[in-house]
Amino acid sequence: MDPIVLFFILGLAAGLARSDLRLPGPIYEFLSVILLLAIGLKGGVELAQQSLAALLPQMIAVVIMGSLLPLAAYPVLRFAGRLPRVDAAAIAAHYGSVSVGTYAVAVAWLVSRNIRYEEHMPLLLVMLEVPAIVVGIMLARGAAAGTDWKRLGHEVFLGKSIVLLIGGLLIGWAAGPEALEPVSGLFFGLFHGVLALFLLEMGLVAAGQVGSLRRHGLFLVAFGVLFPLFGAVIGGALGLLLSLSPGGIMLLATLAASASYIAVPAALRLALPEANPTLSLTASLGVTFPFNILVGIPLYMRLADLLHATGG
Amino acid sequence: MDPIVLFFILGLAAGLARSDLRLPGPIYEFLSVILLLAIGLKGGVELAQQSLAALLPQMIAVVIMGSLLPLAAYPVLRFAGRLPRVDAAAIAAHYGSVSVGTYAVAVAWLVSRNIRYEEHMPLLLVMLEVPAIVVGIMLARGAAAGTDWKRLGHEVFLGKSIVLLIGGLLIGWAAGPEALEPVSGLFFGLFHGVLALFLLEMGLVAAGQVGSLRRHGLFLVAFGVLFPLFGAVIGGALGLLLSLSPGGIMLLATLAASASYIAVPAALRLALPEANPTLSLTASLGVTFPFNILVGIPLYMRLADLLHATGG
Amino acid sequence: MDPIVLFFILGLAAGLARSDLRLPGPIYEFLSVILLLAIGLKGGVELAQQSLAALLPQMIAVVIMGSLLPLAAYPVLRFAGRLPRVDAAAIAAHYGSVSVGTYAVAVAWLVSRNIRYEEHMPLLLVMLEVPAIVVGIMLARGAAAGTDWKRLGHEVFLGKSIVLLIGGLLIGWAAGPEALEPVSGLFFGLFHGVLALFLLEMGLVAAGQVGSLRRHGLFLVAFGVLFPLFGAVIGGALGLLLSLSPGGIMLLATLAASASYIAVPAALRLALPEANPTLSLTASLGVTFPFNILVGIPLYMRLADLLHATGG
Amino acid sequence: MRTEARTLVTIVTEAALERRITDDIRRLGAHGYTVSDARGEGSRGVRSAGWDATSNIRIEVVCDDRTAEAIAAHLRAHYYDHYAMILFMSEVGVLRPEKF
Amino acid sequence: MRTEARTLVTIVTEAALERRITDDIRRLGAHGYTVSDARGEGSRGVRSAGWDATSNIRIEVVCDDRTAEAIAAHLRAHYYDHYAMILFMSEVGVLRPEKF
Amino acid sequence: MRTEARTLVTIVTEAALERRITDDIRRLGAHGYTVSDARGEGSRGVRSAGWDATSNIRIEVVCDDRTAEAIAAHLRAHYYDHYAMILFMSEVGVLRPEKF
Ligand SMILES: Nc1ncnc2c1ncn2[C@@H]1O[C@H](COP(=O)(O)O)[C@@H](O)[C@H]1O
Ligand SMILES: Nc1ncnc2c1ncn2[C@@H]1O[C@H](COP(=O)(O)O)[C@@H](O)[C@H]1O
Ligand SMILES: Nc1ncnc2c1ncn2[C@@H]1O[C@H](COP(=O)(O)O)[C@@H](O)[C@H]1O
Ligand code: NA
Ligand code: NA
Ligand code: NA
Repeated sequence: MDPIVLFFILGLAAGLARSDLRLPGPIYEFLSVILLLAIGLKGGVELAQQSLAALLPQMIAVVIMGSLLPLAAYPVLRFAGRLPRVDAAAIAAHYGSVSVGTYAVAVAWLVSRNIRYEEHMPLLLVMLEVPAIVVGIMLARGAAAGTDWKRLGHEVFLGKSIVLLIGGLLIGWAAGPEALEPVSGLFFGLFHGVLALFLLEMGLVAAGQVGSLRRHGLFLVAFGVLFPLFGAVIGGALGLLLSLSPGGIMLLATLAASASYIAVPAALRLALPEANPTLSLTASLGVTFPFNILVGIPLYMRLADLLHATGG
Repeated sequence: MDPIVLFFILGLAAGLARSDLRLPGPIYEFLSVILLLAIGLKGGVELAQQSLAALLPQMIAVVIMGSLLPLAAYPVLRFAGRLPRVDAAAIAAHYGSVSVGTYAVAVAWLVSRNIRYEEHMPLLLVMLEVPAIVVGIMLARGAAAGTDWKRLGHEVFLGKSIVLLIGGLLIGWAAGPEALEPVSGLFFGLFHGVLALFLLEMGLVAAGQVGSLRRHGLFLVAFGVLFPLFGAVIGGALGLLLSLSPGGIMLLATLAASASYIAVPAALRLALPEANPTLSLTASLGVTFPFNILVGIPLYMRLADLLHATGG
Repeated sequence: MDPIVLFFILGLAAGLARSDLRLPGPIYEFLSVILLLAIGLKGGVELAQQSLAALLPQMIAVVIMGSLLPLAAYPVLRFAGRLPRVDAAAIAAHYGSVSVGTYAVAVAWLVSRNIRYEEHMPLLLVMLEVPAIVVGIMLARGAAAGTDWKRLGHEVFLGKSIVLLIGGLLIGWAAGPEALEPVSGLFFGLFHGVLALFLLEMGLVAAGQVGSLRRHGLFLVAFGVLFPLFGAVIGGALGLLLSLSPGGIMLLATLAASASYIAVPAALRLALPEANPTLSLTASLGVTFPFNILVGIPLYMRLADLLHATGG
Repeated sequence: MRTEARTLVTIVTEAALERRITDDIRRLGAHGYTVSDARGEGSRGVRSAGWDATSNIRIEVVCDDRTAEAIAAHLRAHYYDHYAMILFMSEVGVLRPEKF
Repeated sequence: MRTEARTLVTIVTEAALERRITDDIRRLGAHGYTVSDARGEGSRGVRSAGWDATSNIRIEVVCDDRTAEAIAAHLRAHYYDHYAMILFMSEVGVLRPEKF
Repeated sequence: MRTEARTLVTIVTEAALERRITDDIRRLGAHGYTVSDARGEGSRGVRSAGWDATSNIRIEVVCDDRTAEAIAAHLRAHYYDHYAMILFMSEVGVLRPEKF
């Protein structure tokens, strides 16, 4: 197991034992700003060396995947889970979108094993953030109903995480690898350490979800484990279809398997206020995030190798 | 354009678009503590290798420049700008003093182009911080009037930025380059990354000035662009007179062209409460700072090369 | 003098001069989280290469030392110092336990001089944190009295500093040196810089103790200087007995000489509320901490060399 | 010294609503507001401010009676059902009644 | 709009007590509380919040009269003598009396 | 429980004034004060606390009537004209009147 994952476990254990350890809110913000920018920069640098046109098919493909995943999740939540319509739609949106933290752990996992992957992945990550939000809202409201899409668009695209990811992409793309050299000490040299502290905090936060996990019962746990596995297969298959390397397939599988806990909750809190945020956060942060980083990532690598062997 | 400047533009764009991106106050403090100490340390290390006596003429020269610049700015502000006496004096003080952020960007610009400069520059930077404050207050009050200079002196010299700059200088000077090696990871290795985040925040802050820019009209914009050009010529000429290298001439031009937005506002808020702080911050942070880092710095390098060629 | 100690002096001077310099609370937390984890990780990595059984004698020996030191301090405080029972007991607990900040400065001192030491020291540091707390409470209350040991145990062992130290030890031990490589940028590369900022803040805090120092008089100063010297001799002798290297002897002397100002105050505030926290913090943070890092550490090295020469 | 009576409205709610609610407050006629960060517990569980989703803010508005009622009515209509939120009012004295 | 009267209890005390006191408050029957960070000065000296040992918190509880009295009595009995602490109460109006 | 009436003075102003005003408050006879960080908006525009120059603080003082008046008068005389500042007062009940 990667040491950064051990930091998550430390946080989880400390939180469950009701330790008074906690990272102050401003530090959480600081760490997440660095992570989001770093991921964006890394992807942007790669974009500078590729033609965007060549990537367009991939971008369109993941947008379609991000739109369809919530449609697959919704009926399960609504009918197997007997959740109210708006809650089913909200959770579906979380699972159609992606978790940047999970992505970062997966990249760290690959890097520490010297497994190559397509470095423009952050671009696909960004493309996956938003579509599921739109689909989720339409599932909850019907396409017709009165969502103020303009205001929502503003709040989503100008939300912190998207601005930093896209900003990082653009800066990386405009500057290129050499010009970024001077800032690489902070954004790349410290990346794993910052991620470790971020995971420590996420462990503490996830521990706080356990109470509601108990209240909201087994269904959420089952969904939070099984849907990612389904997502991973879809994502992996798409990766194969797009002729990605095994590392790239694994990352796309991980993205599909991951559930948002930053951008989507923030957007839906404003766009679907009647959805219970505890349900979606319990599932995405209390179940799926730990599952993915503790168990899922190595699994998705095996899946990717398998797919690649089959497909190649 | 340097990538760190792109971070400023990202902040500016996010702020203008009313994104909810913001760095928490404690993080802003953290970044500025690191920058100020780092600049001080770097200068101090250099001082350890020079005799202070040899630098005395330069120090005296810049103190004189820092005292005269507000005297040049004041009549423009008072008569061309028709500003009330106390506001004209306050703005003049800002422009006579210096901006550490601008200095840092200029140094980064030189470093990334491998242009040499006099490493004791931070000493001159410190010498330039204070005289303009004194002159500005005397312009507002008259030499006779009842300023509590003792209290003011305490508040200025013990203000955060001066303490950290001078503290860094002294530590660097006492320790020397080798002893600083162990702390260089934080203060030098991360310098550009920290500066990038600082500029991101400054972009957000500058975006907040746009409203008052509109209110306070064209004069401030014109002054905020033209006076720095005048300052740069003065600073550059002084650099030539002091036989600085082209890089050093450029830095002195940049210092003269820059306007304080940390030390001077803090001091004047207490010493000249009747001055409207919005006016000076709009000019220095909303106009001059962006102008200098986006347009000014390369210009001042050309000026420096020109002067050096003429003078040499 | 080490440059990191100069940062302490800068903080102290700024604080005494009533500068408005201060590090925000969240930054203090951030720095201390990094330091505690880094120290733990470093020790843990070493543990991975040793058998815990071989270290057991050392661990038991330091626990005994940590339990006896407060018993030595208590009568001095109670009878020479004429302090109320509960205050004498509380201060004794502080001096039986250890200061992580002092330890970090001592390690930096050794590293910058290329002096080898036993890298598993953090394990002994952890073992020394707690016993003195228990002894102190029993000195204040009598063994019989109604301390809620279960609740106290929870609050002590799940206090921030112990969780991070032990968590770091476990992660380092589980991961081993190579797996920690990716996070070493943050935890090891920045260690000295982070320590420097931490000391800056500690200097500011220590400056705030001067008022109470004046009020509580000479006895605390004398105790805060002399008891560490006594402790250093005990710790050094124990180090010799345990056949440590000179560097190790010096560190154990420093640990014994140091007085806690994080874990013990936090625990006693809840367990011995009637003890005056100002007294113990004035002594440990206002006197002993500065004494140790300014004067003590080089002294303890000489002591260690002397002991080693005698013993070897 | 003569002080005049105004109403202090205090709102504790989710940090995500900061911009929306301060926009509302201004639109409803208040001349200002003050915001600080908070954490807490209520009917919607513990909000411990460890990260965005569980942070609270505490908003204070000094205003006249009518504005206070408008703010309270507006928040009740638009936010009470779906957001972690409390609101309470009290009477305070101010020196410059024209300011509030 | 009809508001009903409740009591606002405000406590300023040492940050180290946060968990203990919020546990107490809930146990004594309050339905919620709000906490924010603070610094200050009082009979136990300056508490400047530079680090753990000198940080304050500010706790607010809106509750009925009886609960307020219970909280005040409990804190007086258990904490006044040994901790930096102040407590004051005032009357506030709320819209949903059943919530507090 | 018997509480006695005191005055709670609340001040919201620029962070740069923290030391000056807390010095003033003590000099005018208050036995303590509590400060927390804030942001806000008022007649002098938005103060969003992104950095030093736009940060607010919120100061609370519990004191007797006379001290409250002295503080209000002092602040009005020395700061109202030139600084972003509001001040309001309310009556609170305390258990230990001798403390305030
Ligand atoms: N009785 C109360 N007293 C003080 N603050 C409260 C109370 N109830 C709720 N709060 C605060 O208001 C927020 C939202 O409350 P609720 O909607 O009840 O979850 C909580 O997170 C607390 O910060
Ligand atoms: N008169 C007062 N007004 C406002 N806050 C106070 C007052 N006295 C004390 N405090 C706050 O309560 C804390 C503890 O007070 P004390 O127990 O008097 O030291 C102080 O650190 C202040 O934050
Ligand atoms: N009506 C109000 N209600 C609450 N806070 C206010 C109000 N007006 C101003 N403030 C606060 O007081 C600060 C200074 O106000 P002003 O002097 O009006 O700019 C603002 O930044 C707000 O934080
Ligand atoms: Na997904
Ligand atoms: Na200038
Ligand atoms: Na000790």
